[in-house]
Amino acid sequence: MSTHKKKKVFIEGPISPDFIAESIAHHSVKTNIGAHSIFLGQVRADQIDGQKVKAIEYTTYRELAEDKFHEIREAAFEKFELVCMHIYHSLGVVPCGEMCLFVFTSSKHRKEAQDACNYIVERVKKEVAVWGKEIFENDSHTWKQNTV
Amino acid sequence: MSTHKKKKVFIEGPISPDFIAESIAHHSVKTNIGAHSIFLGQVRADQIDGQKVKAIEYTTYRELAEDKFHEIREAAFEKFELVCMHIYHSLGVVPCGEMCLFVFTSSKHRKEAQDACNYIVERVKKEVAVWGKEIFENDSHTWKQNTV
Amino acid sequence: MEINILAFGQIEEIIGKDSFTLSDVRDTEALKSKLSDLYPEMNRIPYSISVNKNIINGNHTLENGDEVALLPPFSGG
Amino acid sequence: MEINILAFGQIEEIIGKDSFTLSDVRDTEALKSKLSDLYPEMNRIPYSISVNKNIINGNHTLENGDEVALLPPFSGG
Repeated sequence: MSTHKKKKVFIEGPISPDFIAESIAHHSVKTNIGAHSIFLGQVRADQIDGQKVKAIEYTTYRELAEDKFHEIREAAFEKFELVCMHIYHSLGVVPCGEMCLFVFTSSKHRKEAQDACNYIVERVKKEVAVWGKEIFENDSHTWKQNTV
Repeated sequence: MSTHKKKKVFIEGPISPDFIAESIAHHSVKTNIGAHSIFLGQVRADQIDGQKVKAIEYTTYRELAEDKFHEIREAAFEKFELVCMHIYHSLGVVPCGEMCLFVFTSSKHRKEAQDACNYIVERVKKEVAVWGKEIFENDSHTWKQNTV
Repeated sequence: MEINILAFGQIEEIIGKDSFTLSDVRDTEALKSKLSDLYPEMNRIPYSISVNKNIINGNHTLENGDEVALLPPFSGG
Repeated sequence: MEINILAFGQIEEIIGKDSFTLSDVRDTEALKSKLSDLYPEMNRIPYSISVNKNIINGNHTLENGDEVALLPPFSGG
């Protein structure tokens, strides 16, 4: 079943809008694509117990995470009629207002791209061995919790 | 109810990846955003009766379309907890592989942005007075039909 | 009485122009039947009609100066 | 017998290092109870365990040289 190569997912620091633009531009040669669906996770300046988050620092258990990204990728190709799929996640410090997750699915018709994108985001947040440390403006921190 | 200004939706020609990147970059100051959902419609090189589509030319009944875009925008703000929403649609000729529709929703948590994005794309395709003329490589044409 | 008519997309192509005027059409049913006589090809297109930028359902009385648009199925996106 | 242990996120913080070795832990239940004695703070974190990069359910026998990771709840994205 495993027909797709493992791809590079992790990016040091924030994912830039230019990187996203380039990624989109690369798809203009694939003229069987009719619809792209993109999800971007952006670091929020949450207030927690009176402290304001200024950044999140991401760490991972890399081998476990990369295996899981690959598994999610394979499952999405199996489940949805996709032409293309890309997943990028930040490691290290991502300041508020910047991007930490970029999921990009492309298909002939819109529904497949949209459903696949939602499916991947859901699984990435739940199943991938990545941890976010929320760093406050006074340099204290707390551990990010994903709502289930 | 109508609390938001009418916004410019139509763009002459294709929507460029750089325009999309700029649009994303503008949101880094809104640090209450945690999730962006983006839909991009890309012109496909479909084969119809042995002819290959090389571009789509879009025309509109502008006043009717702009009223409808505004109505969809208001309805989406009403229905979903959004921080931001942008809709852009091309007019004129968009070559294969280039973008003709850009829907961009932002919210605190992912589900609202994703649901709103799907909702808007659905309504735009069904309800907005825009017509696509599919131009073939031999310069003949046919009229695009949206699947319902 | 004069009605201003706008034609879009495939209907503009069939009629050969994007706007024209008609007189003596008292309602949208009369307009449709007149267009069907003038342009038989229009019978195969399930178009809608707007009057003064409101899409109408059923029959609608027309008045002097009304802007009536002939709208083939939308195909944006 | 020696088990290589990796600690991540909040658990790394509690233990104060990202890797260490333990001997005389025959299975993951024994490991959990040992960690709970050494680091009582770990009792309030619902962590999972992977053995040689496979997340395990229930108890799992450990062998010399196994790589065991202590995984607090994931919070990527």
